[in-house]
Amino acid sequence: MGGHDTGSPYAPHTPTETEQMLDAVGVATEADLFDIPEPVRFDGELGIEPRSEQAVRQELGAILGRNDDLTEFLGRGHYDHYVPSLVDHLSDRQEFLSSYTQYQPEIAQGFLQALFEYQSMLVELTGLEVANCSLYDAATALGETATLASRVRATTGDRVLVPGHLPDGTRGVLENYADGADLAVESYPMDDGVADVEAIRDLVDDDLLLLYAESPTVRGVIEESLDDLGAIADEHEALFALGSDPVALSVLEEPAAAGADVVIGDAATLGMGTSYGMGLGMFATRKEFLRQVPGRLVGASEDSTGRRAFTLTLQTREQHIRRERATSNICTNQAWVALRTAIHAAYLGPEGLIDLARTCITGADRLADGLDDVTGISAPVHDRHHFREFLARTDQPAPAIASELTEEGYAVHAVDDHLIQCCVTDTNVEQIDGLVEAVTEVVA
Amino acid sequence: MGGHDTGSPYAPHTPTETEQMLDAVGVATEADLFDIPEPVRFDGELGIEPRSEQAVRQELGAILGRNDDLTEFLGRGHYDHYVPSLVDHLSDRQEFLSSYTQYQPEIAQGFLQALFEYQSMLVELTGLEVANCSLYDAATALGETATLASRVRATTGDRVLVPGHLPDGTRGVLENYADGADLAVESYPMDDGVADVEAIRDLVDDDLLLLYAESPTVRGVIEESLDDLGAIADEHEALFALGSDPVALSVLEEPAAAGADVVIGDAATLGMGTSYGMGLGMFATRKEFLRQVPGRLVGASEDSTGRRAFTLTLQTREQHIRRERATSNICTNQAWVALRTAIHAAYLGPEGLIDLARTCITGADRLADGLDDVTGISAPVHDRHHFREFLARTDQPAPAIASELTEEGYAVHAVDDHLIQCCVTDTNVEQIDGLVEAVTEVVA
Amino acid sequence: GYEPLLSEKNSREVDIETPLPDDLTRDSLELPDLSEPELARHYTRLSQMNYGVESGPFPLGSCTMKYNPKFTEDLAAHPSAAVHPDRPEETVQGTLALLGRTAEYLAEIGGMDDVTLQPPAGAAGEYTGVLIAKAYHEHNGDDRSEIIVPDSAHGTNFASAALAGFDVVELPSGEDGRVDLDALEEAISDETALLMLTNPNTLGLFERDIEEIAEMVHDAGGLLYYDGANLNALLGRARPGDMGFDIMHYNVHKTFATPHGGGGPGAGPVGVVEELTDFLPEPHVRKRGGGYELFEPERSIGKVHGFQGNWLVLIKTCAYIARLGDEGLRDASAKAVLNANYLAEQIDYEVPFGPFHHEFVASAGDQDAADVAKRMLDYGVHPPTTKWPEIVDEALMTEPTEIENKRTLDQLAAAFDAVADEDRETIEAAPERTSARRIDQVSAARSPQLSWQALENSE
Amino acid sequence: GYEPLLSEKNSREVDIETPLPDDLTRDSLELPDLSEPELARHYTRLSQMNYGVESGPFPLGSCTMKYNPKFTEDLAAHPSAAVHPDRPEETVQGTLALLGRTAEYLAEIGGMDDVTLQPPAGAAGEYTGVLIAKAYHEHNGDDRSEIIVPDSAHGTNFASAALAGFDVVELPSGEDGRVDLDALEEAISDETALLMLTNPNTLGLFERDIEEIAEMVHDAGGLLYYDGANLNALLGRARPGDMGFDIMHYNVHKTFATPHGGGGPGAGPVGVVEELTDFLPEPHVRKRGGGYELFEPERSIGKVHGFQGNWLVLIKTCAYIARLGDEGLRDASAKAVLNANYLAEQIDYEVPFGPFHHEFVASAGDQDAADVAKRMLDYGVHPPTTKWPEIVDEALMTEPTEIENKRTLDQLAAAFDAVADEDRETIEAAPERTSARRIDQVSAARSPQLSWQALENSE
Repeated sequence: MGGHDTGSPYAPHTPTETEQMLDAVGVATEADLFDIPEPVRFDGELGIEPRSEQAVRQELGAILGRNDDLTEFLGRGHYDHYVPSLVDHLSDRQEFLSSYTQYQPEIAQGFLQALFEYQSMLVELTGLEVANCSLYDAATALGETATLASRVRATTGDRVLVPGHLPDGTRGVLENYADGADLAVESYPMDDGVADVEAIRDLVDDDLLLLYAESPTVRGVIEESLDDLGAIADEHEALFALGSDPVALSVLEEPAAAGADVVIGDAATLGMGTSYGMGLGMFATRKEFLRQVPGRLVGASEDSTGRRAFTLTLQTREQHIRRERATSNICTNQAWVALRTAIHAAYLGPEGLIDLARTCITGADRLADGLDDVTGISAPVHDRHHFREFLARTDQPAPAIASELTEEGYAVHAVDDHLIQCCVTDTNVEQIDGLVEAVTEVVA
Repeated sequence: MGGHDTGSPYAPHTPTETEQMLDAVGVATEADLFDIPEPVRFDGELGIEPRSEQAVRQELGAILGRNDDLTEFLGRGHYDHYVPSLVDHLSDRQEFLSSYTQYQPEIAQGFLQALFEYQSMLVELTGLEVANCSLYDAATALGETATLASRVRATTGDRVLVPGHLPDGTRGVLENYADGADLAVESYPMDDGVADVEAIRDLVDDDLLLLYAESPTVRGVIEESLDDLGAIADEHEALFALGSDPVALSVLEEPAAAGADVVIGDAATLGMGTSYGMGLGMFATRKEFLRQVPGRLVGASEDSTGRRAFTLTLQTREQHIRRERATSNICTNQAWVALRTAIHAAYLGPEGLIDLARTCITGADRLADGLDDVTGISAPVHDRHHFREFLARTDQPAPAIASELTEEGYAVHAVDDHLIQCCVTDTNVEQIDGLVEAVTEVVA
Repeated sequence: GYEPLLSEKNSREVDIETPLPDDLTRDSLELPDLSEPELARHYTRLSQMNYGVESGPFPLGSCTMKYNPKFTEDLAAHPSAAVHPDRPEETVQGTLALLGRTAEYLAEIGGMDDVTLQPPAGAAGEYTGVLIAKAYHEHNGDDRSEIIVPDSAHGTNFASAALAGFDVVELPSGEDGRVDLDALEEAISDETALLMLTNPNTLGLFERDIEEIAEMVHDAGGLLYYDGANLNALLGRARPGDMGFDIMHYNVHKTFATPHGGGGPGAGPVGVVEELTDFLPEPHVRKRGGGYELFEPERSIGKVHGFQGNWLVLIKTCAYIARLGDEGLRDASAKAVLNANYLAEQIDYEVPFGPFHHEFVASAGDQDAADVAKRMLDYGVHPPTTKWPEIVDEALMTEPTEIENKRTLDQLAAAFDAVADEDRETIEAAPERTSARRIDQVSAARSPQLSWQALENSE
Repeated sequence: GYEPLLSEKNSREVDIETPLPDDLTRDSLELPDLSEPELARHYTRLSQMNYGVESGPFPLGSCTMKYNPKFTEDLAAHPSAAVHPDRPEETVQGTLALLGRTAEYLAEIGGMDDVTLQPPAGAAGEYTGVLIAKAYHEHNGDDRSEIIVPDSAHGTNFASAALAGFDVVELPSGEDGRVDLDALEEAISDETALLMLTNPNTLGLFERDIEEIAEMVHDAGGLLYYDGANLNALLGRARPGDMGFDIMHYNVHKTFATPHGGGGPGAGPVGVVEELTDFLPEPHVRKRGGGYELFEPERSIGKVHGFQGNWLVLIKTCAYIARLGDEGLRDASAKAVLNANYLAEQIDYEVPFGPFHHEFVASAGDQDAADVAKRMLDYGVHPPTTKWPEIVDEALMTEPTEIENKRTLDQLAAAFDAVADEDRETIEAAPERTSARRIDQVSAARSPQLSWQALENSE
């Protein structure tokens, strides 16, 4: 409230100060400061009423309150894990939250070290040598992977092969990136929820630029043919990229061991919780592609006293220096989410991460078993190993079931006329019985 | 999760470390560390299941959720004002929240300065020269005032006179303090919501030790005879103490000008919001009583380089040095609440505080007018100036009205068979019309 | 390390205009007037000049400076927790249930039959306990005037007894640092209302004769009070109720990790044995039907807080206990005691007495303990409590709590030992690396300046 | 200023045991293994080695480092905001309503007809805008290959154009630091898909010829893109839509005070004129009946984010705009421009060009601008952006924003002037008072060590 009583509450000028400053500048009024030709000046009203802090909180809080209170069994690329309170409290410290990109590393050692630690954790989880310190989300990371492939591949080639089940959102983002780089995106067939390796062999040729697989797939199936897929890409001097996430990677086969050249995915599965799709583009790759990596990299160096210190590095890859020849246009990224992811991962530690992953395996199995016992439902559709989520076949129309379940307070995906998909994590594992009961009622 | 997997999540020892440390100490097991005779050892179970952080949040959150969601028009000593988000975020910084009493001032300058600033704001608001940096609440502050009076009064005397309307809680606390100091607590009569000055004149004699008045009174009436009351106390060489709060003091007559020797009240009306009666005992007095003040005092001094620095001072008054001859037994106080109060006051600034006080005056008037228009209600009962709250007379039984109002989502006090009391602040002023409507329905 | 006062940054005097008549209002109000960004920077800067538990080791003896779990703050900030104390019981069943559960937890941990949550701090708990003892004796027609307190006890024990109108009988410690039974025998009389004991005591020593002590006091018609300051040493290992204590308080801001907030708020719940439950403060919570209700115990001592104490602190208490459970509580005491013993083993300063539990009192020998503390600040750690209890020369009373581990204890030991090796000039000149250098406390007390107004007037 | 890495404190390798067959799992996982108190101290310590807006002045040019109101964080943490993007529309009416309102606010502020909130950052907004231009021209059967970008533009403009497959035509600045109309005339052709402009430009200068520029581009069949990085200069004073811009992005983490979070997340909503609304990304929000629905615009460019962008950031945007309203927004731009002008007036360094708005670019003259910045750190302030735009020698690009006042600007000016008076050795040796001294960036890039694994291997 201090300073002046009208105008921006975050501008501290008293009327007297404003006068003094206008005098010092040599103009009579604030309006005189603006060198805007009369015809393009705006003299109208925007029509936005100012409100007190209390009023904004009440009003927007009430709007948000219109969201129904549902227990979500939703996944398909956006996953909810319990975020420890520590993550909120530490990441909300203004020194982190209100800081800028670390262009002055001498006063940004804290954030730089946290990002370096984030990168290091991804190195451990992926088995690859290099991780950047964030892209926007899994979909844009896939787009960046395609353009990386087109930059690093020895021979020509423009075919980007992706799973037939890739969600529309991811596919859509990839199409746009591919379009700018003159690449062609094609789907490869899936068989029982995983890549159809033989079909892929038939599909590929020396124009293959990038082969992309996911494990777990968007249908929650753990991909069993990663080694084969890596080998296929290798045979054609194409890149092999894997989509996953840090929780799954805590227990699943190390991507580097399966020949992955790039690992992407949503790292915000740790650190963020459900946030309407807001994510954190994970990106790790081999050292040989280092100078083609998109996004920011933090490296260790020394200060003038010889002490270890951190800095953004290899900035010549970036748009503010390389401009149209940059490896990406990314500037503002998701650094603060990466900080949260790192804190969450560190909070869990190796045992905690593995425990969490186990919950995602056993929870999904338990729910699938429960649903399978319901007359009119068979689950899981794929007789494979699942992580977090799975499909269930419904005798009755799936959209109607999903819709009726919202009335009972539960949200599941209706992915097809007779397919629903459910996702189990630590945040809803206690509600499995409730969901099974609700489904039983709904299909009865 | 790090360290060990069982036991306290906040003890970081790995099993290996524990072994090493036991070795270093020279014992075989943790149990060997305890020098407890067998008969008083506890080998049973407390029966408290450990839970994950997520589970505790869910479980206790659900318990708290059993509180009804009511719009409160409640006051009578515990007041709700909107606490700006800034207060939460700054006071939650661990350097404040997780620090101890400032026994090592060299690494506690931040909290000491904040408390010094708190004291200074109270000096401005009360007009008295000295404020301490917190007691528990308004009631214990009144108790401490009585014992202060018995220490500083020149002549003997054991009579403590308090308003007839003093709430039971405050009175009860005072009685206990008075009992230990062999003082007698007596009520003086009220007339139309304020002190009956003539009756008090008749009541007092040279045994008067302390005369206590409130403005606003617990019934929300602004006391108009403070000067007279101060004079009466003065005539009998007794102390005159005033109960109020920082919001009211922003606009009401300066207590020192009315002859107040001590000003007490709940300073948490700023900084805390509704918190089931958790408060902050405000305490300000004249400089001459400085060495008899209860509780902690922060003073300005210098460090060895001559720079201004702050420190707890006059600690010889306190229990850890003076023991049974201390001015009070208080040790842990409400320092962090005082920090919040100071931030809130600074956030509002003088204009904001006055604005807030105005809302408390006009809001109460507006609600009283609204209720007075309802058939079967007359308000306010006292034809006087009100601050925040007032009494309304009801034709129908007040408890029934209050009870029915909770069904409509509103809480008001039922203070007598046919009296309700309502309190208006910035947090419920927008709901006045809703309450009037609800009352209209209930009494219809 | 210097930040101007709010008042030095910008103040503004505003004339008062209200609907009230002028004679009821002040003329003007002058207070700091700063914008939100300016305030954010001011308090951020102040916080940077303050040391908390998350800044590093905080082994302040008798203060149990544990890590304060963040999630308990979130629970205390739960919107449903913001209720008024005058609400009808049926509308605050959540609050009452949580209070009821907290009281049950504490009763179980202390081996007590019932617990009041009203006292807003440890000293208030002591005072409550003393009032209960007084009421009990009075109810029995037994007017007792004395309370016995060991010389090594916390100052609050003496002050609380005096506040309730009792005479304090000081009990000298025995040569082993514990209660001297002969001295106790001498101190006990038919005026003895209460013996107040801390166990383990402030030297970290368990009062091994506690059963005999209890018998002596009870035989004389007195009651036994347990000062809960050191309860962290015994969690799940021993219970005051089982030792013969009749009344006890809990320092939740110590034992149960509610934050100390730079001096408070804490809470000082008081537990009593069955015989004393009728004397508990009012209102008291109890189960009724499927819910909870408030009632006034039959012979209640009345009130020790205007409402019901520090509610938000109690939420954190309950959450902490529920998080740890039996296993966690037992582990907390084990690690707290292990840490104290390990640290004592590592440092060069002499540690008399023993075997100790959650804390030990080292002697700075021919160094001044206060100087040692100041110098430890330069090594980036919080020093121990100094010069108390007086039974140890130049006492360094050290309580690392369970939150440190070998690494941080070794760092702490290194800080102790570095100072132990330093000469007098160095430690007298300390601290050198803090935001403020050594502060002159003598002149602060000699000419007190307690407000910015006082500073301005003195200029 | 030094804190060990998490991995140096304690690591643990754990064998993987799951219900999965071994060939699907890794053998073990080795990661840091620390307790909650240890982590709290680790990140607290790291935060202490980081400078934020609440640490002091942060006049980083082109970055609009405003104070981030705390209450917007509380709203983003509202439990009802935690919803999954695949929820049925009717169950997330709150989210859709808030998105709808935010889009309306932004459209009004920019003078645009509709706004997409999907782009997760400013550069993503640029890219979205470029895709819209591309789709528009393609829809018109007009295959255009070039995008014109002034040499003083943000690097992202060039990169975003290239990412979408366009050739970049660089436009040299005129002598007055603005667009040179002759050069523009020369650059424009029937290959011109888009002209991307920042206005005020990176020198803080308003492109006075904007109407003529717009006419030239439109006459050639091109579209005009507004880079919103500097919109804070114009809030409520001028609107890109009124100047002839067809597409624009908003940097909400600049103009609308959502925190920059050490590099993000931000959000880069894109506004378009009526003619282009059919090309917006899908899904798009619109009102229907009493509520809101999602739909796919007829000629949508598709997706630029896997879901719907940085939702939590958008909540803060909406809250900030609602808090300020017309009056506050207009005041923000007034004070931002006043501050830049006042500060430029106070400092000794030469400030070429003008009149500028929210930022100015001073020249360090014969000092090295990067050294000047390092030395300013020693005076406790964040330095300006340096060495860019290149049109000014040794540029010090300075944007104080509206959150500073005369006091803090005077402090900032004092820091500038102190450095201006210092000799080369001093500034080359800077910083001296920071937690890390000058860091060797050359060797960091020459032998990159990007993980603790790399550090361990190199030892």
